[in-house]
Amino acid sequence: MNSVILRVGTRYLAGLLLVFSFYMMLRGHNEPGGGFIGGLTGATGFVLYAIACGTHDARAALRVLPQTIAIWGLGIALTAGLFAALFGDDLFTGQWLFIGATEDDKGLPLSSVLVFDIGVYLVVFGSILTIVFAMEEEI
Amino acid sequence: MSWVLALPLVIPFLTAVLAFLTRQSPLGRWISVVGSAVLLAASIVLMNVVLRDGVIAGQMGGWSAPFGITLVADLLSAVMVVITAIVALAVSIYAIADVDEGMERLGYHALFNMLIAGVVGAFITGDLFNLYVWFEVMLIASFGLLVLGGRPEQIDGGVKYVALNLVSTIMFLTGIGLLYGMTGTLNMADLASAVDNADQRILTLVAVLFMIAFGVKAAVFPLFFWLPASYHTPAFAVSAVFAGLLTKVGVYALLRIFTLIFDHDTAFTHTILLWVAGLTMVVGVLGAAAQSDMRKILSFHIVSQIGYMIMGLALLTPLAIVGAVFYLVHHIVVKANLFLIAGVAQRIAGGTKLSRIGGLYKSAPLLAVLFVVPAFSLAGFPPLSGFWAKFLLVKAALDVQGWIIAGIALVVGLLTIYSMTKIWAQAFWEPHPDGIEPKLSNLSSRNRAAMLVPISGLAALTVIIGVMPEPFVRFAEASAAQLLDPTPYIEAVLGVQP
Amino acid sequence: MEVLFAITIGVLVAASVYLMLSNHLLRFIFGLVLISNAANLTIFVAGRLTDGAPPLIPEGADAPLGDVANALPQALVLTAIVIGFGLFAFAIVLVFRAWTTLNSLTPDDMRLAEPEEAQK
Amino acid sequence: MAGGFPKEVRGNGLTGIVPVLFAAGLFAYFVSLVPNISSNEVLRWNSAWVPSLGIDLAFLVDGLSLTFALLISGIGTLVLLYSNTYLAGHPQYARFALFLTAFMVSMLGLVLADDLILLFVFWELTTITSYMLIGFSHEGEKSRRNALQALFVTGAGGLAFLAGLILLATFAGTTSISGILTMGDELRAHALYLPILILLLAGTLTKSAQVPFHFWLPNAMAAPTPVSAFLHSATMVKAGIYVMARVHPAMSGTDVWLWTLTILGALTAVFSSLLALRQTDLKQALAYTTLMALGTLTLFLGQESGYAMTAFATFLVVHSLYKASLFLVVGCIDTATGTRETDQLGGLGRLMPITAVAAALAALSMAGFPPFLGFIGKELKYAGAIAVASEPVLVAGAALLSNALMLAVAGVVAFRPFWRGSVPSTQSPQEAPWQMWLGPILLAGLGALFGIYPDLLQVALIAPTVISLTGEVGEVKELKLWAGINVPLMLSIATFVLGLLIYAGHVRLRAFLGRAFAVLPDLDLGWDRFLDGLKAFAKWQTRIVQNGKLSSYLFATFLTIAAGLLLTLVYTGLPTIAVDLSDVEWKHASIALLTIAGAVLALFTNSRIAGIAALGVVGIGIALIFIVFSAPDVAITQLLVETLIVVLVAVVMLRLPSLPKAEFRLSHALLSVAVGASVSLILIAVVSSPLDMRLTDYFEATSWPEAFGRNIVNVILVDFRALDTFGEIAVVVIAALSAYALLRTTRKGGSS
Amino acid sequence: MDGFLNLSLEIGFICVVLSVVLAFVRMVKGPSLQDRVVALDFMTVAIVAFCGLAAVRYGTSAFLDVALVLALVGFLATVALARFAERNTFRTRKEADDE
Amino acid sequence: MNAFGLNIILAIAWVAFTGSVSLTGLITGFVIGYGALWLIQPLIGTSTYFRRVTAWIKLIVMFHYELIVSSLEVAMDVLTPKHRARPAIIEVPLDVKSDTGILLVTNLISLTPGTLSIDVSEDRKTLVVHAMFADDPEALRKSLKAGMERWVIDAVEGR
Amino acid sequence: MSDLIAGSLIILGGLFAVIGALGLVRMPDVLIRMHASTKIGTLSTGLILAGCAVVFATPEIIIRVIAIVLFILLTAPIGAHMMGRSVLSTGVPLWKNEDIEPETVEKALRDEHGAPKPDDAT
Ligand code: NA
Ligand code: NA
Repeated sequence: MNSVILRVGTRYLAGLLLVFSFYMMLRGHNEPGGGFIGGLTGATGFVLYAIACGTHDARAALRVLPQTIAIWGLGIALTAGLFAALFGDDLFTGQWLFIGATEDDKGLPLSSVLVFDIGVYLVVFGSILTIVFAMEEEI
Repeated sequence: MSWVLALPLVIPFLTAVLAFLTRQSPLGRWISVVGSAVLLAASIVLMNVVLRDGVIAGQMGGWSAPFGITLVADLLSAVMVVITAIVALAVSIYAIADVDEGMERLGYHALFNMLIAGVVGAFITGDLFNLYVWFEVMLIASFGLLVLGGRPEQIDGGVKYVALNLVSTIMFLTGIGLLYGMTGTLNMADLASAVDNADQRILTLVAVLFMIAFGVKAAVFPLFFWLPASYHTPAFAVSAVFAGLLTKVGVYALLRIFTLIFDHDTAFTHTILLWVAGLTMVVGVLGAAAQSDMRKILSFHIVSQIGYMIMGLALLTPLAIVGAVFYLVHHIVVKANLFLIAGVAQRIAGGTKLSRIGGLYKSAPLLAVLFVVPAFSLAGFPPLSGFWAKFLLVKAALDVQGWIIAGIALVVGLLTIYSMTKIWAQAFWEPHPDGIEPKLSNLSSRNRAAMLVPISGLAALTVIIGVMPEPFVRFAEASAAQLLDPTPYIEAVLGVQP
Repeated sequence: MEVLFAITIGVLVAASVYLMLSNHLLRFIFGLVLISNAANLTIFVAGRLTDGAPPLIPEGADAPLGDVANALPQALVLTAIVIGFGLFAFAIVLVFRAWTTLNSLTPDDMRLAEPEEAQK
Repeated sequence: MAGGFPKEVRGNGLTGIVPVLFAAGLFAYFVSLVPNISSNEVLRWNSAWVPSLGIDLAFLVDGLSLTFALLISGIGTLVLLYSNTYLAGHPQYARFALFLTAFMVSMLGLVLADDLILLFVFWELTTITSYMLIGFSHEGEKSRRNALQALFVTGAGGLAFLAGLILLATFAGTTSISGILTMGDELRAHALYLPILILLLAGTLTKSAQVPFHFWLPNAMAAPTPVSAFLHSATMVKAGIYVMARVHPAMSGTDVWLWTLTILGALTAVFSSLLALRQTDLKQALAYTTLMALGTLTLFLGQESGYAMTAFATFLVVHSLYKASLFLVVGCIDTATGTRETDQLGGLGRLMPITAVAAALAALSMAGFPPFLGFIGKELKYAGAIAVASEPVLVAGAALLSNALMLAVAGVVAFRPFWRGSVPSTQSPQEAPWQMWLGPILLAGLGALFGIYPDLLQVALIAPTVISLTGEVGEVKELKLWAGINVPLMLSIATFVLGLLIYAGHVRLRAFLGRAFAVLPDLDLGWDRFLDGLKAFAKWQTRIVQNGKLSSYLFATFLTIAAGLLLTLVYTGLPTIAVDLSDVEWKHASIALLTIAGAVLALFTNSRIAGIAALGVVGIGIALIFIVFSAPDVAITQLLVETLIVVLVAVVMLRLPSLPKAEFRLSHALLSVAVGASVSLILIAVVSSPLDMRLTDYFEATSWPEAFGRNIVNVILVDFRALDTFGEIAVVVIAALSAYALLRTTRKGGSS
Repeated sequence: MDGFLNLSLEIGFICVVLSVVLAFVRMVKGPSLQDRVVALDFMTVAIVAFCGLAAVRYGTSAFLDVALVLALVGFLATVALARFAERNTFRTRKEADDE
Repeated sequence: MNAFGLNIILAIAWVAFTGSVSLTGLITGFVIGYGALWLIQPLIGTSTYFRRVTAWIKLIVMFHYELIVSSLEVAMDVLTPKHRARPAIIEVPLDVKSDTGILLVTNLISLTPGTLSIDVSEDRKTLVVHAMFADDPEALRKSLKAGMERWVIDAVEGR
Repeated sequence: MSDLIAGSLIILGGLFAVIGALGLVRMPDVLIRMHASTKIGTLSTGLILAGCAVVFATPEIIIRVIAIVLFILLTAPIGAHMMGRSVLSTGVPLWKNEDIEPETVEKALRDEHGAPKPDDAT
């Protein structure tokens, strides 16, 4: 799309969407958001990129094949579920580590649940881009 | 305990991920084979645990039922998982010969293993919405596999397949919503008792909705159109696994929920099922009689045979359920195998259209033997597996004075013989129209092994079930007992209620 | 309240069924999107409706304060929406391929897999 | 087989010899059992097979089964020996021998089985193996057709038979045959008696090719001659007879039994012997005489008297001996001369003396001349007929007529080719090799031997068989060549006279019969019609049901949904509905209306863009519903997905043509409304009663304390129901991979 | 929350919904592709406003998250459709030229 | 241009001093830090930084003023029965160079009712604008250049 | 007091929304309609969100509101630009009073010269 305005706008928007999507993902456990919403938002950024600058540039910016991202996401989500096995728990049992937890504060939570959500993010992100890029290229 | 349940689900997913990452190299196909073998091992472990301990349940995420998602395996689930693994292994070996590199690079092995994962998930989940999710995994993977290769007739078949299956999916989802709205729960064991408090009239309506949704999946009359429209179009490895497994998931789901949840008005629901069964058998078999392509004949026979299984469910006597379970297992092995054989026929004789091929009996006697076993088993000849399946169902029908349905079952059996011998006469006996000799040695030795090993294995299984039916019948009996009295199932999921 | 939306769902379903029956793949796709929405809404409505109280737990509390909306159907609907999107994406690509390979969007004209028998 | 005998008879090596030795071994084994049986022992062998269904691998050797076993294995040995030469060097001889041996074993299993289901297993195995044997010359269209015909007809009977067996087992509570045979009185009085009888007869009559199921048998002659000899005269067709005999003790003695068997037997006997006379093909003629024999045997089984039973047992043996012999002789003639047409044959007696002797012996036995066993058989027939039948005149008349006809046929088949006229000039037939004449001469010779020394047979087999049938030693009648001047003898003489007259006039008679039978329905043609009709019906049905049109499929599917729900509604009655619109705010109503308006626009527009925009409106409306009813996560997802849908459609539409104008279809509209209305109605009914909130309460209580999340929806997604979410992302990945694959194959134009 | 705020919220809702209805009218009328897309775009922005109103009305900021996402991605549909319109014309012409 | 970075550091330092990690604290710290930097301006030579911040503030204020004023103008046209618009498509030569500048100019022109940026030429030298009230295209062109574009150039490109 | 401000902002925003929509319906051609909808719509949303910020008056909400408004300010004109472009390139018939210099239009359409196209040619 040879629109200067769109291209320039995309430069800002794509980055913004990507950052915003991480934010949406990370806060998802406590506020509206989460892996899906994050992944969808992040993908939107690159969809915009593809529309504005073409899939060639968008793929170059992404560096990795989107379907590879998606399948890695699936693998990560699965690993997050399998992680519980190390502790003798059932599949997909959340494992939590609270860094600097005190009596009344839970500190900074790290959890397999978050890893799972990251997996979800990657899957949604990668999958949508797989479809959109391929469509753009075939049509 | 829960990992015994979780592993059969996890393994194909892991396999799919690994196979996809290695899709550009031949490693992918070996990962698929090894993954299927490991799945088989895991499913046998599962089966052993179930045989030893009875129904087992695992609470995923560690959340107790009915709050989290429960995986459950009773005998039926366990055997379905085992048989799925067997078919998966057979087909992934066969795929070495049948699936070309182009398809592999597009992710055939990943899609295939995801399909298997979906099938396994559907068999072992104890949660209705989770069942929906696995149905979708299976469905979307089947979409991909069906059109992989992109030949025009695949696309055509795909359109019909996709359109009709989507309708079913939506019905299923709607049904879940409604059932949740009535009972407030999704856990199937929990639903079994929760539905007692609901308005039974609405429950019957919802039951019919589920019957239709699963009816499409199971390909019963008058909802089966997608099957004959599409099953003859994809790669043989694909249509074999479809033929073997996909419709059976629908049958399994019907068996499960119409024994566990919707057993409040069997006089109504199961009478409908009986009609459906009879019509499915007849319409399917006549459809087959009208075809002249090997895979189309086989496709219509899937429909027809589904009728038998539904008949077992509809009669709802212990023996009938035994028959349904036995039929289910038998049919998966036999039908998958017939499609695999059709693939070999296509390779060496140049097609599946009966008028365009021939001479296989003379030139490829081994293939002829391998065909006769599943074909005559399907037709119900003793002492092959299909005979016992049919015998059990006909006996069950006669035991309850179901003269008409028994008669239908027998006549349809006869017409099945007709179709199978049509294939036999035209593809095997009749000389090849082009005068060529379709020899197995025309295949490369690698392809020959990859194709004939799984076919022989499945044929052997057919013969084993036929000649030594006792363990299988006993198993089906135990399994039917669990279905008809779901108390152990419910207790395994929810814990023993005071 | 629920009744109102139950009726809405009925209209959506009716419209989508009509579209799906139209013998045109693009209309079918439209119908598909509509009926997916209707199904999602069915789950949502069946889980009962609550005004203006999202199922969130405020800081400092252990549980939601007061009555909040039923969270479970929301989670189910979210899942269903995403699944529906996956199905839709495939379906639209299939429609596109149907057009490019079969040169038709009228499924009744697609007779490759099930060719018309020669009328004797 | 034209072209004479092989110059150098080498057989087929080991594949030829091993089956012969195997069969001979079996025969020897059964011979070794004769002493036990003739001393009225019953041998049993039992082993569990499917105990959970009460099915055993149970075998029983008594007079009846041993008689059959001896005939099967004995004739089998000779036929295998014969075949090894007859088909010497045939590339598929191994298969042939395998099928023939397998058939023989199945047949033995059938007659020895003491379990109903086991019996059926062998029954069907004989069907399959005979199918393979009839279709042995599989490259010929006729062979394949005839093989299918035989399979289909006997298979049909077989399935009825199975139903009968199942009912029998259900009645008895056991599948043990000997067990069931002790329950005759209960069975005959039981309500299931008639269905069982009908179903069993359906099986036995088709298998035995009795009128009106006889049409497949002559066609089965497409098989190589040894197969015809073995299957279609000596053994398989007698499987039906065997079963009738087997159940005789438990089921005979009712009027139904008597009249059904008598009438059908008599009909078959007379009708088929007339048909036999009509034939000019030797094998066909023999085939019809086989039918005549089967009819006769059935006729006897209708009775209960000792005479009838003795006659049955004797004639069974007689017939097997001479018929197998004659078939093999025909094979020799065929091979030697290249034809089986009676009119073209003659003068072979000089050139093939041994074959001629065998033929003569067999024919005399067949014609019932003393001192052959055939004579004794015939005498017993008359005796049996007169002694007990309620309508002796009818039975005896039928027997007389058919016997006379058989005599004539024997002359046509076994006398004329050898002793009449001279050899056609083009042929130079020579004597068959020993492997081929041994069988005929041995079998025919036995007919003579037993005729002269009937006691041999009487003690060894006939008596035990009759005991098997009647259960009483006293019922056994003596086999005698000379029983004094009595009615049977008179009838015998009448038979000779009549038979010779027929033989003399058989050419003219044949022409007459040809005209007469033209009036009768041609069942063979009927078979073709039936098959064509079946195919046409199947095609017609399939054209309607599976018409290749997605719109019909969808219509049917939605019709099923609508009809299913509405009919259920009629059945259940209207569920309780509480319509409470009091809490509806104008906002809700307007959102609902907006959504509906979007749907309606999507429905009616002929513009693609308007359609997409309308979908957008619906999406927005639904998002608004999610917002108003407190589902922010869902609303966000809905809006994002809606946006992506629009993007995807916009991309794809670049290549798609515009929408055609939609035509209004009332049927579609009605159906749509029906589906929509039923969904609405059910949903309204569902929300009319309160919802059990256990699950949600639990999630609300544990979301923060145990799962450390404040957004309950998200906690459900990633923790409580993480497995769902995992499956869901799997769906997304697969959808992407599938769509990708589908798009990428475009360029290559498809692989595989 | 006093009466005036409630009243103004109610008015706000009425206005926003009314504007959506009016936009729908334009969408139905068309006549050009762009008219319809502009109407859709307007609706999207109206939803953002609606979310703001809902946030105030129900006293929860969660709805602002909806607005946030929509504000960022809502225009994507417009862009895609606009591009479709341009390219479609271009293609139609090109195909006509080719023939 | 490290002044902005310095300002951020000061803001973070403020937060550290007060010990309250919050947005309010951060903003307060930023404002106070800005003041401090302004005071020591000669010391570190950050004049452009302050000028541009001022320009930004001016841009924001003027943009909102324009937005409201011309919205009212359009609203009038919408509400009055007669259309008094004199629409036209005009070209405006562009002086702004940077990407950000172009985006801002076009966006701001679009957002102020009455004008709508339709396209920027590929050489980035011309802006195509649709104007609702273009009775005098030349005057409009001038006002756009002197107004919106000027403010943007000042804020973004620091000239 | 804050409620008064907030209420006023919300009412004002609402009124602008209606005006914008009215413009969408009433104005004579698509480009002029875009003026009405895109911008007045943005303004109205901004006003309503401002009211929202006043009501909550917490930094988090204010930041969020500012972010929303900024996002709209960033994206809405881009969308409008794309639409405007396509209007010219697809040759949507415009109002008779429209004053379009032909050469300007030519310039606006560098690659895609479209024949007049009233709709998507249904
Ligand atoms: Na129940
Ligand atoms: Na053929």
